Amino acid sequence: MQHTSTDRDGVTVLAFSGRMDATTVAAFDEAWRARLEAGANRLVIDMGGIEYISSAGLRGILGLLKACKSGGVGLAFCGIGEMVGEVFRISGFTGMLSIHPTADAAVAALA
Amino acid sequence: MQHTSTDRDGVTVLAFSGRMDATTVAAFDEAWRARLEAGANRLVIDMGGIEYISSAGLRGILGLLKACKSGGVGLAFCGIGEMVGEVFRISGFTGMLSIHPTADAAVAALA
Amino acid sequence: MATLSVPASLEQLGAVNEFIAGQIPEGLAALLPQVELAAEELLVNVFSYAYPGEPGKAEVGCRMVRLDGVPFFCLAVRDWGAPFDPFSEAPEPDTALGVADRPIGGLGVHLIKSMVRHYSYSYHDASNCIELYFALPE
Amino acid sequence: MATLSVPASLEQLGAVNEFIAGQIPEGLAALLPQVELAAEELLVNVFSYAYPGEPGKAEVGCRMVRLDGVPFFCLAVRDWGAPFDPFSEAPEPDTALGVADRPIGGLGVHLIKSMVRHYSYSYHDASNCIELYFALPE
Ligand SMILES: Nc1ncnc2c1ncn2[C@@H]1O[C@H](COP(=O)(O)OP(=O)(O)O)[C@@H](O)[C@H]1O
Ligand SMILES: Nc1ncnc2c1ncn2[C@@H]1O[C@H](COP(=O)(O)OP(=O)(O)O)[C@@H](O)[C@H]1O
Repeated sequence: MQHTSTDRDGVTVLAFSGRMDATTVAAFDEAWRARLEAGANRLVIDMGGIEYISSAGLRGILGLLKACKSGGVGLAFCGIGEMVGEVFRISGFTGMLSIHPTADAAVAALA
Repeated sequence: MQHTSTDRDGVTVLAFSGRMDATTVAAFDEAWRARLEAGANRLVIDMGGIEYISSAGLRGILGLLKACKSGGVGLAFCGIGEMVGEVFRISGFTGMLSIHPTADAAVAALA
Repeated sequence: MATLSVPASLEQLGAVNEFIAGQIPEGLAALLPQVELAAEELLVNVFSYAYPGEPGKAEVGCRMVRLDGVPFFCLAVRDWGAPFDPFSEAPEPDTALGVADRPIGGLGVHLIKSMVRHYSYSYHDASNCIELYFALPE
Repeated sequence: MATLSVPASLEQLGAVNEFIAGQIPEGLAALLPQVELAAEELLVNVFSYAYPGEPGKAEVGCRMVRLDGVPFFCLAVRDWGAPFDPFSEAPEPDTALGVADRPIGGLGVHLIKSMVRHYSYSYHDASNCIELYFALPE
């Protein structure tokens, strides 16, 4: 799993690509923790490059959700592909997330 | 498979016991063929001692049915146990046979 | 899974029945006639058709399986003949025909389908693998 | 059935995925993400819980099966740990809970059940045997 981090109007956009599974989710966790520790208080997670997610990946996402909730960090998602969307739906994650079609829309939602 | 043959008021009662399967059906076939060749023209098949029948056994019964039909031989059955009855039912044999609760009733039906 | 391997020969049916009787768990003895019937139907076909003009073997296995959360007694039968799926290739018999019109034979697969809750076929490792799932008696 | 045997270790997931990708028949490639997901969920559990404090192994198999006359892609996973049926023993998660009340974990078995048409579990030959039946894409 790779990621890039961009600042857009004070919103941190973290874009991930690759597979989000039991062997890679640690990299996901590290990436968002580093951003929060660096003081980010509005975060967009762009999953456009993620072609696969397992329950290990969901565990990472849930950790992020809990951290943002308790830290008062704004959080939005975009780029949810077919496979990721189905796993989110089956797990009841869709309703817990602020999901947007594009990074622009996600950034705007946090503005 | 064992069998006994008894004459009752001119009706031949063939009583079978044991398993009627691919390894024993030949003995069943031999038994009824011998009776028909000996001139029997009314036949009761008592299955009271048959605890098991497979499609090989059904094949034997169908051969007997066809032979009796073409030879004008009266044929009745009795002593149909649970397992045999279910196999007859599933295979649609119940409707092709004259079935009676006891040997007496079967003999009477052919009188 | 407890398995029994037998040469492809009709006289093995007795050994197969003994094996099955020894495998059926206590309390499920009511299943025995159905399981023996299904085994006989499959094995007689294997012995008759799977190895034309040559010796062969068959394998029988028994185990308990939970399928979709429901417990079943499972009978597995395996042979190394040419690929043949009896459930899709054997024609459905017409059980409404009368004596005169009834063909001799063709009832074996129908009996099996009627007695099991689920059946499966797969061809792998150069063998035909059939599994039959018997619902447990109440 | 084509099978792959791997040591019980997380770094084997890549090899398992490669194996599965090689086994999925042409035309069924759309199943790949679901099959990989199911394999990962089962194997991560085996690697994490089946062999506490000792080395172990797992086996993965793929084959086509007709169950009740319907064709499925079947994934089989086997381990030699203590008897454990994830389908009946893992608690059903509450997928309606919000962020604060959500426990971490417990979704793996739920994901599998949602993606397969049938699942089976049996314990035999000192091993846990799980089979997952994926409906073919239209
Ligand atoms: N294991 C097998 N291998 C090859 N052909 C088989 C096998 N089993 C059955 N068949 C074919 O399917 C037909 C139907 O089988 P079945 O329903 O048992 O009826 P039958 O009483 O004719 O054996 C057989 O006549 C045979 O041609
Ligand atoms: N193969 C296994 N052997 C023993 N215990 C297991 C196995 N798989 C799962 N478990 C138990 O079942 C629980 C639920 O598993 P699962 O639904 O995958 O959630 P988790 O995300 O907690 O692993 C695990 O926490 C573990 O206690």
